[in-house]
Amino acid sequence: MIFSRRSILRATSAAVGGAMALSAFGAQAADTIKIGVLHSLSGTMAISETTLKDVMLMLIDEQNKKGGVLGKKLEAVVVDPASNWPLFAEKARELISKEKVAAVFGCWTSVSRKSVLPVFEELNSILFYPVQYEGEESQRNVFYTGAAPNQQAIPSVDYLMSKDGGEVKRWVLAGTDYVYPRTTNKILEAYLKSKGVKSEDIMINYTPFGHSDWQTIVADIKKFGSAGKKTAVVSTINGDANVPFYKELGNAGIKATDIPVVAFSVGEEELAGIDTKPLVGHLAAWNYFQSIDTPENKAFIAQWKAYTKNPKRVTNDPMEAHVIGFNMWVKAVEKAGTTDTDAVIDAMVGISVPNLTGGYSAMMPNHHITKPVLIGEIQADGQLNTVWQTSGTVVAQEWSPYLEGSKDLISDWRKPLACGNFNVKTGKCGGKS
Amino acid sequence: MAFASDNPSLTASLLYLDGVSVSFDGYKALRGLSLTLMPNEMRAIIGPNGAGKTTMMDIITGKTRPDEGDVFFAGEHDLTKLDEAEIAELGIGRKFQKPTVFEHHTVTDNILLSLKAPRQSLATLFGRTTAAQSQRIEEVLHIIRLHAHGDRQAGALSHGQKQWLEIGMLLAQDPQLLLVDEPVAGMTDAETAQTAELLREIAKDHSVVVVEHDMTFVRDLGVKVTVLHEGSVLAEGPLDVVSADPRVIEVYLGR
Amino acid sequence: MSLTFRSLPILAAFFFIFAILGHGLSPARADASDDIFANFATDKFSDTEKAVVGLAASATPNSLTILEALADGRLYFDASTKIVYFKSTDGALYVATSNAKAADVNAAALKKVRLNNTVRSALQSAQGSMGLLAADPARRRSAAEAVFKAHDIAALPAVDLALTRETDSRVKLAFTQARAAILAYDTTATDLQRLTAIDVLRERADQDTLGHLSAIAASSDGRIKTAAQAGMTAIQSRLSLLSGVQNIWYGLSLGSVLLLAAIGLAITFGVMGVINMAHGEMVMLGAYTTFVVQDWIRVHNPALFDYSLLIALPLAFLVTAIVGMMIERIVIRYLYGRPLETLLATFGVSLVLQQAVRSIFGANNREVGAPSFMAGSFDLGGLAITSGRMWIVFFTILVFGLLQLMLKTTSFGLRMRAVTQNRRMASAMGIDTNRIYAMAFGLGSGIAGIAGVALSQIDNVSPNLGQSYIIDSFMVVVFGGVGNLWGTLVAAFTLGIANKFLEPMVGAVLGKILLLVFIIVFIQKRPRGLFAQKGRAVEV
Amino acid sequence: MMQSLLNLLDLRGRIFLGCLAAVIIIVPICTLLIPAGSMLHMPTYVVALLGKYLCYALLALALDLVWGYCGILSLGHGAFFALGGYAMGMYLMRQIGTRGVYADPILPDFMVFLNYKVLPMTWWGFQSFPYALLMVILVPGLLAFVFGWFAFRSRVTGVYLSIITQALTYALLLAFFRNDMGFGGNNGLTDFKDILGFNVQADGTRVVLLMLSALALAAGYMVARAVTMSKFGKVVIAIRDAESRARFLGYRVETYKLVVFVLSAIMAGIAGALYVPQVGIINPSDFSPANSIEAVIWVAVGGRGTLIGAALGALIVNFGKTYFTGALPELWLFALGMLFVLVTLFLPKGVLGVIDDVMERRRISKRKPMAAE
Repeated sequence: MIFSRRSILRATSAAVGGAMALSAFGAQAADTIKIGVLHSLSGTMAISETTLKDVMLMLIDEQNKKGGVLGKKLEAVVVDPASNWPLFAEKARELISKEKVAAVFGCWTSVSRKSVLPVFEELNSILFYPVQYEGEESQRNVFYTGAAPNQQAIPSVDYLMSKDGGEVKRWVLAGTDYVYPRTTNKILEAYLKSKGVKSEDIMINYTPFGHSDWQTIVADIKKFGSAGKKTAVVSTINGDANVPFYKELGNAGIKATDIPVVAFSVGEEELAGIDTKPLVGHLAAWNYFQSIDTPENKAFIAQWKAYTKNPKRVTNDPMEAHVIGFNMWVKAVEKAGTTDTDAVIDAMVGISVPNLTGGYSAMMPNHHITKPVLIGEIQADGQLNTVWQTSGTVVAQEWSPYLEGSKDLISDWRKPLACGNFNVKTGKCGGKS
Repeated sequence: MAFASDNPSLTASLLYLDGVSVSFDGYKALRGLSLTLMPNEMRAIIGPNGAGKTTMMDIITGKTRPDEGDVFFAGEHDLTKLDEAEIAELGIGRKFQKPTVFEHHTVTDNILLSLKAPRQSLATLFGRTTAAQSQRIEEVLHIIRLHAHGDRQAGALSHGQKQWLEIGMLLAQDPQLLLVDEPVAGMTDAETAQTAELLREIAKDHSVVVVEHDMTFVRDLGVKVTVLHEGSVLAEGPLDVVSADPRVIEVYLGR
Repeated sequence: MSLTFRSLPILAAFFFIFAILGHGLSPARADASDDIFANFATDKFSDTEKAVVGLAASATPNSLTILEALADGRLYFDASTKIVYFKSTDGALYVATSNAKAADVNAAALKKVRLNNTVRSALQSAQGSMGLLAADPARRRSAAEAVFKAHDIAALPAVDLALTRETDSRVKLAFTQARAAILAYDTTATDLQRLTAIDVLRERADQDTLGHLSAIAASSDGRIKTAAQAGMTAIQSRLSLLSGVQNIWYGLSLGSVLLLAAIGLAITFGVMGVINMAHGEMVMLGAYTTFVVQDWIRVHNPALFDYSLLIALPLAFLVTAIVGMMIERIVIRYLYGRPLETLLATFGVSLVLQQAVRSIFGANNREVGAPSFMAGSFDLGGLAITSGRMWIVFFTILVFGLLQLMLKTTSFGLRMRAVTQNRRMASAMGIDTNRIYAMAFGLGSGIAGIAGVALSQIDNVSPNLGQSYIIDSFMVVVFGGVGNLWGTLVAAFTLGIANKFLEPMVGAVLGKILLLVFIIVFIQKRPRGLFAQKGRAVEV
Repeated sequence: MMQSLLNLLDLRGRIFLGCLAAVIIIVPICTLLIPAGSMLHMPTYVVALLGKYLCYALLALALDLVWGYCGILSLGHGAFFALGGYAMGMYLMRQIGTRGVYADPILPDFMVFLNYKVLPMTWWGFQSFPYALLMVILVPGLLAFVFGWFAFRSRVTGVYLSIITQALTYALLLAFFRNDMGFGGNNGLTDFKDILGFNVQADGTRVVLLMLSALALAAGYMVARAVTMSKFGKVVIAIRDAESRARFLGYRVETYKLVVFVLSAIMAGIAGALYVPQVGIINPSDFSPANSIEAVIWVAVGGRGTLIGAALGALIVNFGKTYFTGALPELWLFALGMLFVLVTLFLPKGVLGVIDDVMERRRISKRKPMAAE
């Protein structure tokens, strides 16, 4: 026997001690309702996500001033997944299992959402996802408060093809090489072709994350745009790379009146980091702008500036999505009378709350919300001014009819169907054996 | 270029250098150096700094490739085509100017790693130390007077001890030809004398090339001397003859 | 003759010109303009566009003032009374129709007249065309360019008139080309006229002309079509030749960015042997210094804005040099000779610096504007050159030159080289090696700081700024050969130009992958980089 | 043979293996047998976390083998870890079958989504577990072999080697980001259902995966220990300390380096393969150079060239990360950054080095109690 008894004993006690320490570092308090906030506060995504953490803290604060929910105070549990996708899953698990949160508001990138999805499914909790995304997903435990492609991309192309938008005939689809731009561009390509645009009038270009040298691509766009037909750029370039892109665009003298650029990932937050004077007239499509002139929005902006104690802070679309999502959750919990996950999920569908643009957004059976679509032009002060908007709200098409694989799928989480990807042709719910 | 069989001095020699030149960034370190060493010969090489002594050793051991010239070992192996490990396997051992031992290994392990034994990774991975090897290690440790320090880390040895350990490693390697670069640098007079004795002992059944500045030491060795200057041979012969040569006095020994 | 709606504003602008020429500067009739102004007050883009067209045609003396106000967002209307006002640049409110100071205005009811791109286009061409006879030659030239782009037949008389009066040869050429563009499209012109026009266009040979010719070729036949196509081929071959030169320029520009980012590292890493992972954060600090300077200028002295970068340069150098020296004194000086330990410690430092900046300035991007001399672009013999990038290229070369000069000629440079070559010897010669090391590290960091000032012009100013340059910088230094500043220079430009030639062929991502693989393979061939020092000194 | 293996272990090694054995025995009991609510129950959250730590520990161990013993500072070991992870992830993706959202029996969801018509050749065979396991070993091993073959033969050393390993992982990062590569682009591989028929989310599967990770770590340690204690290991250390001396003694330095490098890469690959089913996602960010540098830091924190120290460092740093990202979400980078600085400045031999020093001092003071003044 090589192991001495003493060494085994010592080893065992060390291991048990370690395990105990791990399981013990979460104590629970039962008199509050905990809400998880899962946004990166460091790493590459901190640029976008930190603001959303602040919004959640403000909303929870505000709700507590109104007396909380179900007579209990809300308590925010903030963690930092550090733009690290496996860490997102780990932190989600920590929030749900250890902190026992009632719901989580969080994620920005598609990959972070994909990373936490199995966790929410396994542990049966609720995630509110506030960012515009590629669609092609509907999960029972997730409520998508951002836009699906048809709530952002397709209307903006429609606008550019209209007389007001300049009757664009030639298209550059430029994006960062990841799922959201790939899918959006696939949908747009199919859509444009269905509108009679020829292949040679569509140029598709992908760049890596954080691409910072745009000289060649901007020159290519300029070249593509000087073929005698009105040209526009549809940009699905991801946050970080936008600043150098727009700086290059401005410096190269491409004006919005020559080749307008419509972006789906550029909002007030991103523009706050750029000198927008050379960019006046370029477009962005969202479901909310800070410049929207409604009493709800004015109140929200005032509240936000007061909360952050910074009169220069801007608001943006994903923030509104969190406002809507949070209010929906409060309403659903009050309707269900409990924070129990299943009851809240059942209560969510059909809930309707005012959005900040003067209408109502409703949670649909596909766990996406109805939204108005707004097209705005960049102003010299970094704001976006609405130049066009849908007359009412648009229902999200989580499964795009323009994609081969998903055109027969629908999602309806109400009983008895209760399926996120029901194939109307085969009559089967995918993903279930 | 001479063919091995045509040249009698080549076939008889253990080490044969002919017209070797090499330059670094335009600086000519060796210019047409020629040198022949017979089996079991000991040779001392002297010369001022920058004469090309270390570069010559680099070329013999495969560390540096010559720009031109022939380098043959035992009349048949073209050393310019082989790398360090192959040359070492042929039987050429080298001691550096600065004592280079494996500082994190014990003295014994340093010798163990140098012993003549298969060098392939598989052999070392699964091979074990035999009794014969252990005995040989003991012998070498005695020769280099480090038998009391076998379990010490080599890094903890004194400078002189490291020099000796390195010579011991050469002994354990048991090469046909030893290249020894300034073996007595930094040694006391007593140590120097002991080292000379040791080298003479080794030279009985090995060929040795010694590079050294210490003239007393060279005199102690009592062997043929080659004087290098600016990358080629300036003079060759017994020390007394060489040290009387005015050119040697001019460039090296001083007036 | 068919007139598209879009050509209206230009046409109107020429009526305006003729009105001025014909009547001298007689007082305008106010009657027609009431309807025009009413169009501004409907809050519909199509009406606003009509108003712009109408205004340009109406020859109201303050048309230009009002169009300018509209372009700057200083034009308002009262939603209930439909009265249109404009604000002068000093903020006073005037009634647009009468040009009189406005009184009793209900400020709350005032709405800004909104613009969209269609209106903006109309506005630009109206404003532009009005400039055909402007006093400023640059203005006339841009007006001619506007006509060239729009090639509207209605503009022909005005262009002809302007051409006869023109004295500036460059503007004259622009008018000639504008005229040619109009005639080349004009199906009513004679074949000879059109062919001559096509020849003029062919001479111009740029991307816009290619667009015109392809449109002409598509819409005509016979000789015209052949001539247009021949012109296209000629221009295309010229352009493809140019694109090679253009790629070299892009490569130089990218290379200078790489060099700027890497040059400080070449000192701290290449010369001192410190694997400084916090180098990128020094670049970031430099960029943030620029932000702080600009922010201060914006609030306190906006007139200085064009000098903001000049002010930021020494400050950024100081700030980062001091931070660098602090890091050296507190951390790195204990780690000399252990390069891998410096990697770990400076990685920790970089995390701390990133988070510090995030805590102080927030996680978002910060706005750093371009001074006017760095904004925009110009054309150099067919090459499109953006001013900002050009200045960065010059600046990089200047920084490199000054650094070389300093290292070669000053006593600090001499001592620094001595210390880095042989510390003990230098110390024995009486050089205070500790001080030299601290200063050298400060120098490397300071150069990273001024690199940050330049990079703030083309990239995000965010806590992550440094991260995006650190890997590339290491590649450049290693590729060039550690310890050799010239190697760094050659490596940066080689990689920059290679990248820009690969990018159009295989795309940006694959291009970068290929370059990385190239570096890996290259290091196999030359294990000590491009400009390795040979000989035994290296081996010791 | 058994005897000789155990002879390799010093006291510290026995404690280390004892701890791992304890994990293997206690975790299943605490998780599966003891009911929830009991003081001794271990929630799956902790199981998942422990499993992840152990995989990192194995990666650290692999890294220590090349860095601590052979002096090769690889700033790209994350690449081998990620490749092993991808190989396992591809197996797991193929297991989803018709349960994917598009219910395609062959193509994974992201391929349907991007209009792939047929399965790319790189994916062939991954439906078979043995094949996937083979790839877990073969792909990182082969890459390490090819890379090492050229790099070591060309005598690329020191920072040059470090930087090109970084270039390697950076190039792979960019390549795997590309959707055209057919590995899921930025989203990577996720939404796994089961492994060998067991649901990856089930508690039982998690516990087994954790036990396997602990076993792999123990086995990795034994192998690394056996290698470093053999004459081969002595040669490797000799190469680290005086490469040219080893060459002049006739050792083929490049072969030795290559063997260690490939072995280490395979260990890293296995760590990655165990990591993926426990974490539930593999994506290109695992190739990012910062991840590899972090792994180097684990080794430094624990103590370079000690094997156990490397594993310990991975556990300490990652536990700290888990704790601080929750407890101090806005300040944890300060804590982590300072930790790295302080460790390099004050614990150059790492945590294990400190323990050694303390023990040494105590032994000396015990031996000579009179020596104290």
